[in-house]
Amino acid sequence: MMKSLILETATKLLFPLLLMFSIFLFLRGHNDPGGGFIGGLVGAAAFALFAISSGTDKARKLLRINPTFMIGLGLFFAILSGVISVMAGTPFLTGQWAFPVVFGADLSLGSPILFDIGVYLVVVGFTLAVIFSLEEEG
Amino acid sequence: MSVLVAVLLGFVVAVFAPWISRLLKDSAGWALAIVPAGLFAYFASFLPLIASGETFRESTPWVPYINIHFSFYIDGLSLLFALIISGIGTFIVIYGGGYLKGDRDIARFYLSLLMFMGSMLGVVLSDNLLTLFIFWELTSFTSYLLIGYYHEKAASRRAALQALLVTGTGGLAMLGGVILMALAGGSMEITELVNEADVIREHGFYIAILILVCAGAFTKSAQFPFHYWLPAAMEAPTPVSAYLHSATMVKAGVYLLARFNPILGGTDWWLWLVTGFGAVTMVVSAWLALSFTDMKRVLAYSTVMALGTLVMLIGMGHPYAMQAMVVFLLGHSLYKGALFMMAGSVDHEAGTRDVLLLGGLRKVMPYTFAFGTIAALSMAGIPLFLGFIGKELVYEAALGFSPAPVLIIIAAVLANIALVASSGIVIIRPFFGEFKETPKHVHEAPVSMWIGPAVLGVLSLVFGFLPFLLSDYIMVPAASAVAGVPLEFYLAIWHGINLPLILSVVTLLGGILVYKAWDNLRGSVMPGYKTAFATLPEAAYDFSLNSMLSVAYWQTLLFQSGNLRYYVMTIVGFTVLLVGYPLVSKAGIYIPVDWSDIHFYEWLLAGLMIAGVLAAATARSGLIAVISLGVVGYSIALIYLLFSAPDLAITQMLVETLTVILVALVLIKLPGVPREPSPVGRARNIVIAVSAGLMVTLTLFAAFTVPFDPFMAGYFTENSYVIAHGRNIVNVILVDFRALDTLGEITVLAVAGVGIFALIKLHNAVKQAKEEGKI
Amino acid sequence: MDHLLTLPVIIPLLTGALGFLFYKNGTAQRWIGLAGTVALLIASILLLVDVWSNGIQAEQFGNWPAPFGISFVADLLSSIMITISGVMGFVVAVYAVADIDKTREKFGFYPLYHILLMGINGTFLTGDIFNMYVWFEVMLISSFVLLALGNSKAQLDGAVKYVIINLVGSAIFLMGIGFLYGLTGTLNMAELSVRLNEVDNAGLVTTVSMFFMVSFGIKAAVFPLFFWLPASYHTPPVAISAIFAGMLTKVGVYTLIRAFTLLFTQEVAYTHHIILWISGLTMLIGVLGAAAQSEVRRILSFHIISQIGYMIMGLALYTPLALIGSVFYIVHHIIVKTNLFLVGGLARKLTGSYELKKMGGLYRYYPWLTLIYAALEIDSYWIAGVALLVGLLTLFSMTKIWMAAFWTPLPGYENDTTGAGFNKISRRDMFLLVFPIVTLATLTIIIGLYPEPFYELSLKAAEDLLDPTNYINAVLGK
Amino acid sequence: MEPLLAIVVGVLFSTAIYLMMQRNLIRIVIGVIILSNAVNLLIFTLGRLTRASAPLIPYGQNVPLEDIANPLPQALVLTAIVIGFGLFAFALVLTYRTYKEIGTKPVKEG
Repeated sequence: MMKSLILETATKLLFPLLLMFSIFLFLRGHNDPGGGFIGGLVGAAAFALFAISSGTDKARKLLRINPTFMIGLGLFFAILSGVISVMAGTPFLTGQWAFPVVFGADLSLGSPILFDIGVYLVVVGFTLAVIFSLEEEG
Repeated sequence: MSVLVAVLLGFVVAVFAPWISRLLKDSAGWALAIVPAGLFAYFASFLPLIASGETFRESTPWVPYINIHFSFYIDGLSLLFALIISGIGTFIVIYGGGYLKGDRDIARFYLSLLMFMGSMLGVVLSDNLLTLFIFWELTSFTSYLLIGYYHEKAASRRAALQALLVTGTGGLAMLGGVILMALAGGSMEITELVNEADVIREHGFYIAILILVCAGAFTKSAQFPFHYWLPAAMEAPTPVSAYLHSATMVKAGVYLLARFNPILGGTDWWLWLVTGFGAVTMVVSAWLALSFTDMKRVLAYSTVMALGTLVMLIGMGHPYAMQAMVVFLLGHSLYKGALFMMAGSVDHEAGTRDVLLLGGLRKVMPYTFAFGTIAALSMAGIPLFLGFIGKELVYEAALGFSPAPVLIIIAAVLANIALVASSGIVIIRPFFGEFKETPKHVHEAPVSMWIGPAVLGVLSLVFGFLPFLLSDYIMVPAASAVAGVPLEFYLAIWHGINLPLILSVVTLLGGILVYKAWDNLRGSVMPGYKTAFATLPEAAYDFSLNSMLSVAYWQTLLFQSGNLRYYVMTIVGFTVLLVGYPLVSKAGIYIPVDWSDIHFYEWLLAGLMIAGVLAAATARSGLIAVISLGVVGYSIALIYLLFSAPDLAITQMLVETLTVILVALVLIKLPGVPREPSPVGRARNIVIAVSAGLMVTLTLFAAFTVPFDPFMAGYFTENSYVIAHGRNIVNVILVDFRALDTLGEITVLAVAGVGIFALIKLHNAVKQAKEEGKI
Repeated sequence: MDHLLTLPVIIPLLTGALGFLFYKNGTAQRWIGLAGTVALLIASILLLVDVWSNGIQAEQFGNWPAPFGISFVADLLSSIMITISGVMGFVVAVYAVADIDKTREKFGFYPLYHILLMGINGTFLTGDIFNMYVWFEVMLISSFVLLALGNSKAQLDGAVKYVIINLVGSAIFLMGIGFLYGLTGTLNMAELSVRLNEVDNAGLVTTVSMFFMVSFGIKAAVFPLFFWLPASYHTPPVAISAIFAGMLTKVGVYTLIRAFTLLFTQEVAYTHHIILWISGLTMLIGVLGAAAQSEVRRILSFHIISQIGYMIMGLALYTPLALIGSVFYIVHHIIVKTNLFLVGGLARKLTGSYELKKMGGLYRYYPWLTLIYAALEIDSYWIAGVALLVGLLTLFSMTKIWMAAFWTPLPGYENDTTGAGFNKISRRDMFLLVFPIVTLATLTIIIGLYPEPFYELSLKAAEDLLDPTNYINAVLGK
Repeated sequence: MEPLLAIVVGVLFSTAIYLMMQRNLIRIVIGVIILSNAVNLLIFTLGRLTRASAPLIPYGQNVPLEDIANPLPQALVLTAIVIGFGLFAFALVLTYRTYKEIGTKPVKEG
């Protein structure tokens, strides 16, 4: 952890921006460059920055869940997206899609998106597990 | 009851032996003896059938795919062996019960002994080569356990290992031999191979088969120069020696040669190899017996002498030799079993078996003395004992050996002279003369320990008197089986005054003279003789074992040096060889000529990457290395971007950034990055590294000459939006077309994350636990 | 059931994911882990039965037709390997309950163990060469972590060598994949099998095949690529060594067999001849190495190397009988070798050491352990005995263990008659340690006494390997 | 462009191997990073290069209108980058731990 006022202030500004950017990158991923991995890395960067400027204790508190739990959750989502296809009677990991219109907006919801959420979570969890442990090692 | 059941009975009862032993305590030996006794009776029931010239065969499939069957064959030869094994086995079990009374491991003695007996029966009864081999090896293993019975003594362990390695080597050789034999003869069954004997003897494998099979037989039957393990194995408790080294295990080799005689015998190779080894063993070991004062060693070497005689007889190949072989075999089994038991009784009661420390025991141990004497007289070949008939036949066979009768007859007489002297040593020395004080207070051995010598000794006498009891029922069929053709002969006590009889008289007189001179011999010639023929072969064993170990250590140091960089070097070097050779010789070298489509900035980028890695490789400071690394990484990202891979470019950029951060985070905490210190090492590394790079580049050049078919890309492009509802084809491949890859990929990340966490945190946790004394 | 091919990777992945959700809760991870191995065992047996009765099975992930998506294929060899991995996974997990300490358990032993199994199973099943790389890496990373878990000095040193060498291996593998794709435009192994024969430059295909020979050879620990194995296998807790010893190198052997029967059969005279040399040297160097060792697990590790030589000898000879031998031997070896490690571990627990010098007394006080070891020794020796010298050296080093650990009295307790020198093991732990040993020993004996069904399985598996038409048709649906 | 990249891949590979044959663990880890980059670039190159547009389908279309780059190697490389990164991160931390525990002296194995 680096004690620096400038860094801390900058982080306060950057953190929400990065987080939003990460979600943006994730969401556009299916149609434009981006996706779970890229989004996840940016999201992790946000927390990593926070951890470096304000300490891992605060970062962990902000994150609320353990990185390892996040990893498990991510894997779980990815498996879930496959199990959905099995329950639909198709081979594992077959894309299942629904196109509901919510508030006038066309949404395309598919199991691959769920899969990508899993990717996102694992990437964030992984990066944070590494950064937190290395930071805490001192 | 089938033969299979009979063979397996020993194994089955063996499993229960420990319980029986615990239950019946000291009388367990008598109870367990029922097993071999019953088997003896069972095998005896075959006598009429065999006597009538018939044979018996049964077969139970085991692994029919590769022709392994439990097939058993009873003819004169196998029946003779089966009777010896079960008959003597009966008395050994009883004797063992007395000898090892109260010993804490006695249950294991019964267990191993019964298993050993089962294995021996398997060896002599098997008709299938592979089951024969399996039983053969089982005798090695069970005898290993028996020889190492006093396993807490280092000498016992050494002797057991020696026996195992020597007979194990032979066993493997034999396996090779029988497999070749099966290939040459087209069958696994010995009875069928006998019919193919001509084919096998003419076959290109013949010499190899012969040598391999003989290696198995000679090691097992302790032929010179592999004989050293047998006397060393006298570390075993005496019941074991009495059984293994008189009547059974060591005779397995003899059995094997006898069994294969109709298949492999009759050639010059066979004649000289088998007869030669046998004769040398016979003479050498007969005299070696005289260089020891330990009763068991004397008996052990005289056993080796007997084995040599038997092997020699098998090699000779003519009918007299076969006849002599079977009679000598039975005679030896009877007297040697009895004598070993006698020696054990003396040792057991007196606390020593060194003949120089013993004397005058005949009064305190009358039964042991009486029956031992009968056996010894048989061994010395005194008329009226079976041993006499055996010896006469040996002489007759030697005389009938046309290629070299004089040589063989001299050898046989010389050996038998020493045998007579040995008989004197083991009987006259301990039992006659003045009574000497011994470590233990001597009294007669219990009945369990003299019943065996009694029966075996008396049988030597009975058969000696009435040899016709034997000849029709068992000896003629047995000799016929060895010869492979029906033989006819008749055993008699008196053959008239002929050359063999004269030789016998010479032998006896010679033996007495040698016995008289024994004390002088021991002081003069014997030590040198012993060194040459007993110590040297054993030293050769030690030497070969040690050199094998040296080679092992040397190659381990060479290959498994513990230096990671040598490992990497070897692997990369091997790869370059493996890939480079076919690349140059088969695929061809292609140097591209058209470089025109490359833009100026692309050249620049390539140059930047090359400069970057070279800087990273030569940097002395960690910081420069990391920065150079970053340059390379970002340049690659640019390449990806230039060639229309935006996702890749972004990912590469992000990962590169993280990589640099991580390396920097770790570098802060570590010392610098020193280079390979020695210039020679550096030069060698450069050569390997450059050739590795060259290999990759040239393979790439070659690969570019093959036209590329992007048919998969076409499919993805067409279906990405239509079926998979995504416009970013790369992303669709990742989360849909090839989602399974991505599933694996995030699993890798997950594990890496958890692993890194554990690497750092568990360290602290373990430290803490250690401090608290939990681990 | 249609998803039998998916289960051998999904069950362990799910178990692993659940384990991570309960990270730091050792008890929960253990129960989830054990339940997972049971499920895996059942699924793998079902798969074998299915393939045995219905022939080669293929599953297209994501419902994308081959060769565009990723296919899983189960022929007999794959399903035999899957089943054996299911059995090993189960028994070693039971052993681990008593063997793995609470700290390692808390830090994710069971989930990692499952993901290792997932990687192993994925490799056995996949019909896509890049996907195989992914499974390799899954297997690798989890073996890295399992190897280093605990952070003892020896573990770390072994792990560094293991990791670096395997990373080189992975890179070479990945290069090979790149070349295959560059030559044929496909990654599907069935499709590759067809298209590789159509490449004009057969010599180039052979050249590229060498990348696979090296990378799979590293994994299989053949000469001269085996260094990582003796450097690392003796360092982690024995449950981990045991599953490594049983399964990991065999993944390399499996992939070698797969690659050089399905993909690279263009110049058999050249490629398989190289394999023959490698296998011979591997057999010999392995046992020589073992003869020089004086620590139980090191001896056993070198034996693994030697025995790998036997397995790929069958591939090198490339005849039906030889391949039958290979398949049969692989199954047999996995069962015996895993068990030997387990027995070694128990001996260590009792005597307190793996060093032969410090062990002893087991013969007198643990007769049943003696019996099992003796059976395994004879078994290993017989199988190795086919090659005379190698068999003898195997016998020598196995007997070395016997002499020291079983026959010699426990050092410091030479005159003791009560067995006081041994460590006490609770009844529960003893049961957990002995159950797997006895189970595997029973399996060994069954195979020994009644080898026919195993022989028949190997026979059919070998037939499929020598004629990949069925495999190709099952995948490409022709 | 492929031949030029082939040379770059060769140089990267050489350097990586050179670094991995050294005593210093950090150098070895740097070698690992370069190695993984070299291999990724190799796969990318073998999928053949094009300066055509990225493999994206324009909005309003079902298939791309013009030539696009081969998306498959891109996806493979992406997977390989991520896997490589995970392995590298572990190797790095392992190296670090090893340094702390035992330094650079090789442990005897024979």
